[in-house]
Amino acid sequence: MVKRLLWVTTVCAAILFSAAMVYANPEAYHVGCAFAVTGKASWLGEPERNTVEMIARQINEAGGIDGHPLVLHIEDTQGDNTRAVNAVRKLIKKDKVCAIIGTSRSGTSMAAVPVATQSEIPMISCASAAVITTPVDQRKWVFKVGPDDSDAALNIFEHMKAHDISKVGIMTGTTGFGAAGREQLKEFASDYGISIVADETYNPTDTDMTAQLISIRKTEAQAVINWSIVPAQSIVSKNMQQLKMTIPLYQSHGFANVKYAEAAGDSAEGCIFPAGRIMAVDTLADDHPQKKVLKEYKQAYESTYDDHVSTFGGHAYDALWLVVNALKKVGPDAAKIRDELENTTFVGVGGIFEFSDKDHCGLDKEDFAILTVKDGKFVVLEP
Amino acid sequence: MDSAFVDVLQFLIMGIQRGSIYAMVAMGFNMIYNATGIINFAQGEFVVLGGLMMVTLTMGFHLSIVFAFILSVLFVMVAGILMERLTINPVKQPSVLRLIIITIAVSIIIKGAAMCFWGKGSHYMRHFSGSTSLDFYGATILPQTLWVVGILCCVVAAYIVFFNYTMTGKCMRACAINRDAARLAGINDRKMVMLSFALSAGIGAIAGIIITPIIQMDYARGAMLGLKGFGAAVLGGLGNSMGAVVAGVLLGVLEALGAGYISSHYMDAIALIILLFVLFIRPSGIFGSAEAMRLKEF
Amino acid sequence: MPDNSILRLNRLRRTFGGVVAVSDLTLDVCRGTVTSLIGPNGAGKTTIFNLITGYLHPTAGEIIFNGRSLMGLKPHRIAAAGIGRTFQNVQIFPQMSVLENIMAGRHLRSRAGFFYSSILPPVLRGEEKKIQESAEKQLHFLGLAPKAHVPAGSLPLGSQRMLEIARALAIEPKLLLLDEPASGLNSRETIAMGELIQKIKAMQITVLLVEHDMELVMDISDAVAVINFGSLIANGSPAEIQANEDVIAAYLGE
Amino acid sequence: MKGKHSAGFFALIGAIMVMPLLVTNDYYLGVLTFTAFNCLTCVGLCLLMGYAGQISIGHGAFVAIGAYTTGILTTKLAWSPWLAMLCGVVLVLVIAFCVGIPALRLKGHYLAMATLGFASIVHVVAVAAVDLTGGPAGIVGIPRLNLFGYVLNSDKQYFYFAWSAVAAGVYIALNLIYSRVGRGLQALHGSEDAAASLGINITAYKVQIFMLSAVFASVSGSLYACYVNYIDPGPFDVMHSVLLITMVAVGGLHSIWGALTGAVVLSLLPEILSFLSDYLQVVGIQYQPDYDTLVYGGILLIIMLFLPEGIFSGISSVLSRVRLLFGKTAKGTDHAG
Repeated sequence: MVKRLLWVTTVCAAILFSAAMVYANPEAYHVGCAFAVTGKASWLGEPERNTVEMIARQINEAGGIDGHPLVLHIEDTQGDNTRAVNAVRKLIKKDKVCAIIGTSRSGTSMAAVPVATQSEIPMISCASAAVITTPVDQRKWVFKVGPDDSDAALNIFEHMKAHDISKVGIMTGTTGFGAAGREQLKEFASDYGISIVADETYNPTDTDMTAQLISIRKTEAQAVINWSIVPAQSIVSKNMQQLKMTIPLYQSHGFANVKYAEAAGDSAEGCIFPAGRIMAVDTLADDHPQKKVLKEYKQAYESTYDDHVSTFGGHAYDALWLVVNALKKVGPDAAKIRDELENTTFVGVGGIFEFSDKDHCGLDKEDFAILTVKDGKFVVLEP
Repeated sequence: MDSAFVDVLQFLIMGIQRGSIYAMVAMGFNMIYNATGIINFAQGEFVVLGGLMMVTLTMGFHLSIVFAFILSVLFVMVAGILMERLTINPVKQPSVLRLIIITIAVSIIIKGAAMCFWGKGSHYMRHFSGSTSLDFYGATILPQTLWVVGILCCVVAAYIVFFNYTMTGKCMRACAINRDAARLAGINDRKMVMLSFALSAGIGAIAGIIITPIIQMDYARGAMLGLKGFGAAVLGGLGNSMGAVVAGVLLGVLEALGAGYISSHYMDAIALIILLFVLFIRPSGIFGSAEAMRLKEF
Repeated sequence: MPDNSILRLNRLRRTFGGVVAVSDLTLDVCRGTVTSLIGPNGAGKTTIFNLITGYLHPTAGEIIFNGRSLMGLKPHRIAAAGIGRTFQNVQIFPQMSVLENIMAGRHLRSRAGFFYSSILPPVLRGEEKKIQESAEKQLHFLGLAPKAHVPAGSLPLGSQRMLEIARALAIEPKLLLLDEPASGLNSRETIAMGELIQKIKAMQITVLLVEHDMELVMDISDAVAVINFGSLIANGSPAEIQANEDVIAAYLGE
Repeated sequence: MKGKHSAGFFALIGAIMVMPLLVTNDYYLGVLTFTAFNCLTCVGLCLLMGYAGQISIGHGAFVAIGAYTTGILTTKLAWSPWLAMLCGVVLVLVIAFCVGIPALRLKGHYLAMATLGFASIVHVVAVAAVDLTGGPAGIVGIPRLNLFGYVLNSDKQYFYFAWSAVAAGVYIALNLIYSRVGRGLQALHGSEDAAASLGINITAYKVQIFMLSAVFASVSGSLYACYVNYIDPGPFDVMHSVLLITMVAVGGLHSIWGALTGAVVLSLLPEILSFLSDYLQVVGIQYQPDYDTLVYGGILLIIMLFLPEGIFSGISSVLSRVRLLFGKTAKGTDHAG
C-alpha cells in the first residue's frame, strides 16, 4: 500500500514538474481555441482543430512568430453552451491567452460572447449567425470569420431571380444555423419578388424529411431551399429523388462539405448553393486573388489529414492567421490585437476580409460563389 | 390519382418505415425488460453498432450483403453478451435504478468507443437493391423500405416461433412470468438473462443494418432511436412485444402524419403528446393489462 | 340492526370480471368487541377488508361506519374517519427507524404542512415534540422501546407485526382491522399477540380480525363470522360457531 | 434538522465561505458556480426520488422553464430578474401541478416515460416557438442579477450567491425530511397502501413534492440564465434530464448529501478530465479529448458497479471503517443517513 502510494506520488510529481517546464517559456504567444471537437457538432470542430494544429506546427517549424513560439490551447466545447462558457473562461483566466478562436456553433458563440466582452479578450467566432457580431457597439471584442447568412441568402435569391423563380418552399434545420437562415430568407425574399409558400423545419437528429417535402410539393413552389448545417441535410436531396420531385434544390453554404455531397450520392447532382471558393479551387480562374491561398491550404490539409478540406476548417485557418498577423504587428496585447483586427484587410480562405469598426464580419456578398455538384464534385456554376 | 390520397399514402409509407425501426428497438427493450425488469438505455447503441459494422463490412471490406449482415448481427450479439457478463451479471443486489444507470454508463461507453473507432462523420452505404424508387398507387416507395418492412415481418415471425415452439423460448417466457418459479423448475435464469441480452442486441443490430442505407449512421444516433423505441415499448405495454410492434408502427405513422398535416416544427411533440394521453387514460399502455403489470418500483 | 353496531356491511357485493369475491354480505360489528372473520383460503376475507378501507370499491351494497356511509371515500379519508388497519403481508416502512414508523402514524393527529415544515421548523417544535412523546409511549406499550432507532426493516417478523399494529394504533382509531396478525409467528409470539389484542380491546377500540389460528380466534373473540365463497355462512359466539355443522362442512371441504 | 445533519450543514456553509480563499482563479470559481446550479436541481430531485420514491426524467424541463421565463421576461419586457425568477417559480408550480396530477398516477417505467416525454415536449417547444423563445438562436442579453441594487458582476460574488441558494435548498430539504411531511413522503415511498392507511393523502403528497422539486429546478434555471446571460435550447434537452437523475443516483439516492456529492462529482468530472488530459499531453502520453466520453462512461460504470449505494455512502462506510481501524469504534449503525 505504502509502496503504491509512493509510486503514485512520484508519478504525479514527475507530471507536475514536466508540465511546469513547458509553461515556463516566457517567450511563447498563447492563443486559445474553443471548438466542438466532440459531441453534436463535431463535424465542425474536428476540421477546425485539425487546421489550427497544422498551422501552428508550420509556424513553429518555421521559427515561430518573430521567434516567439506559438502555443495553442485547444478546448473542447462539445457543442454545449455550458462547456463553451467554461472553456472560454478557462482559456482567459487560466491559460491567459491573448485571443480566442471559436467557438464552432452560433449558439455556443453567443454563450461565450459575454465572457469575452467582460474579460476584454478578442474572440474570433467561426460560426456565421449575424447576431454574433451585431450590433457592433455591443460586440466590441467579438469578430467572426463565418460569412453572414444574409449574404448567402442574397446570393441564392439573386440566382433565383435570374432564373425566374418566384415561389419557393424553405426547409431549415432546427439549429442556430438553420434558424438564423430561416429568418434571413423570410426577411429578404420579398426584396427579390419571391414569396415563401412553405416553411418547414427538421431536427438535426431526423432521419427522413419526406413529410416536409410532401408539404412543399402540395404548394406551387418552384424550388426548394434547404438551409442547414447538420449531416442530416444530405437526406433532403435523397428524399426528393425518392419522391421524384424535379424542382431545383438550393442549399445553403452549410452544404459546403464534400462528405455531404458524397453521402447524398447522385441525388445531389445539380443542386445549387452559395459557398466560399475553397470548395471549388480547381475550377477557379488562376488570376483570382484567393487562388493561391486556397490551393495552398487545400493541399496542406488534404495531405496532412487524408480528409477533404471543408469551409469550416477554412474558418479556423482565417481566424488563426488573423490572430497571427496581428501578433506579428502588435505583440501579445489583447487590446492592441483587437484594434489591429478592426483595421485588417486579409485575403483568406473564406474570402477577402475587410474589417472595420462598423463591420466585425469582414465578408460580403461577393465572397460567395454559386456552386453546384457535378459528378460528385463541387464546381463553380457558370451564370 | 387523387393527390390528397397520394399524399396520405406517402405519409403512411414513410410512417411505416420509421415505425418499423421503432418497433424493432421496442422489441429489444421488451426482451431485456422481461428478463430483468429494467429498461436498457444502451438499446439504441446496439442499433448504431449494427449499422456502423455493416457499413465497414460492406463499404470497407466489400463483403456481400448477406455475409456482412450475418457478421454484423453476430458482432453486436457478442457485444450484448459482453455487456451482460461484465456489467449486469456481477451486480449482487440489483436495484432497478442502479441497473438502469449502469446501462446508461454502458451506452456512453459504447458511444465513445464508436466515436473513436468510426469517427464523427456520418456513414452511408448503398441500398440493398438499388435506390430507384418504385411507384405505388401514385406514391413512391424505396426498395429499401420494402426490405425494412419485410425484415420486420421476418423478425416478428421468428420471435413468435422462438417463444412459442422452442424449449429455450418457453423457458425465457417462464422466467419473464415468474422468475422464482422458473428457477425452481430447473431453469437457469442467469443464462436466460444473458440470452435475452444477446437476442435483444441482435434485433437492435438488424434494425440498424436495414435502416442505415436510408438514414445514414453516425455514432451519436443511438440516444434518439432509443428514446423513440422506449416510447413505443411503453405505449404498447411494457413486456408485450407484439404490442410494441403495433405501437412502434403506430408511433411512426403518427409522426409522419403529424409532420405532414399539422406542423413539422412540432412533429416530435405531437407523437409524444398522444403517447402521454394514452398513458394517462391507460396507465399501462394500450396492450398492457393492469393486472399483469409488474409494479417495478425504483 | 343492533344499536351498538360500529360497522355495518349491508348486502355488500364485489366481483372481479365474472368472479364473485364477496356476495351480498351483511354483517354487523358491535362496538367494543373483538369480532373475527374466518373462512377457508380465498373465501374473500381480505377483499372485505380492502372494501371497508377503500382500497377496493364495492360493486353493490353499502358500508356504514358509526352511522356514516363510507362509500366512495379514498383510503386516507377512511383512516381519518377512524378505521386503522394492518396488512396480511407486513407493510412497515423498512428504511425508516422504528420510532419514525410510529411517528408517521401520528400524521392525522398533527397538522404541519410543506411551508412551515421546510422553512420555519421552529414554529413546529411543540407539535413535533408531542408527536415524538406519544410515539415513544406507544413503543413502551409494545415493548419495542429499546429498538426505537433501529431501521424497521431489520426487525424480526414478530416485532414487525407488533410495529405495524402500533403504527395503526397511533392514528387513534375507533375500529382496528387486523389481517392475519399471527401468521408466521411462533407459539410464544402468538400468545403475546393474543394478549396485545385483549389490551387493545381494553382501550375501547373495536377489533375486526381475520385469522387462521383457530385457537387464538376462539380464545379472544366475542363474536365470530364465517365466510365461504364470499357469503356469510354462520355468525355467533365462538361456542356457537364451533358447534355449527355448516362451518364444519366448509372447513372439511365436504 | 438533526444533530448530524446540522453539523453537515454548517460544514457546507464553511466550505462555501472558505472556497474562494483557496480557489483564487476565477475560472475554477466559474466551474464551481455551474456546479451549484446542478446541485440545486439535484437536491430537489433527491427529495422526489430518494425520499418520495417517484422517478422523474423530466426535471431538465423545469430548469428550462425557469431559465426561459427569466430570459423572456427580462429581455422582452425588461422586468427585474428577481421578479422574473418569481414568475418562473409560479409558472413551474402551475405546470408541475397540471403534469403531476395525471403523471403521478403512473408507476415505475411508465412514470419515467411520461416525465421523459414531458421533457421532450418542452424542448421541442423551446426549439419551435421561435417568436417566444427565440428558437435555436436563443435569447441574448439576459441581465445579471443585482442584490439590493448591487449588480453581481464578479465571479466571486456570483459564486457566493449561487452557493447560498444551494445552502438554502439544502436547509429546506433537511428540514422537510425530519418533519411530519418528510415522514409522510418516506412512508409513501415504503408502501403507498400503508401510508394511505395512516391517513396520508398520497396523491396530494406526490403532487406537492413534485411541485416543490420542480421549483428547485426552476430557480436553478433562472440562476443559470442570469449567469450565462444567454440561453438556447441546447442545454435543456432530454439528455440533461437523464444526466440529472444519473447525478442523484451516482451520489446516493437516499440522502441529500449523496445527491449533492453526485452533482458535484459529475459536474466537475469533465473539467477534471480536461485538466488531466493537459498534463498527460505534456508528459508525452497521446491523450485525445475524444477519449473523454469513454473515460466518463467508464468512471460512471465503475462507481455504479462498486458503490451500490452511491459515492456518498461509499465514502462514509470507508470513513467508518477507518475509524474502526484506529480504535475509535463508530457508534450507531446508520452512517448513510
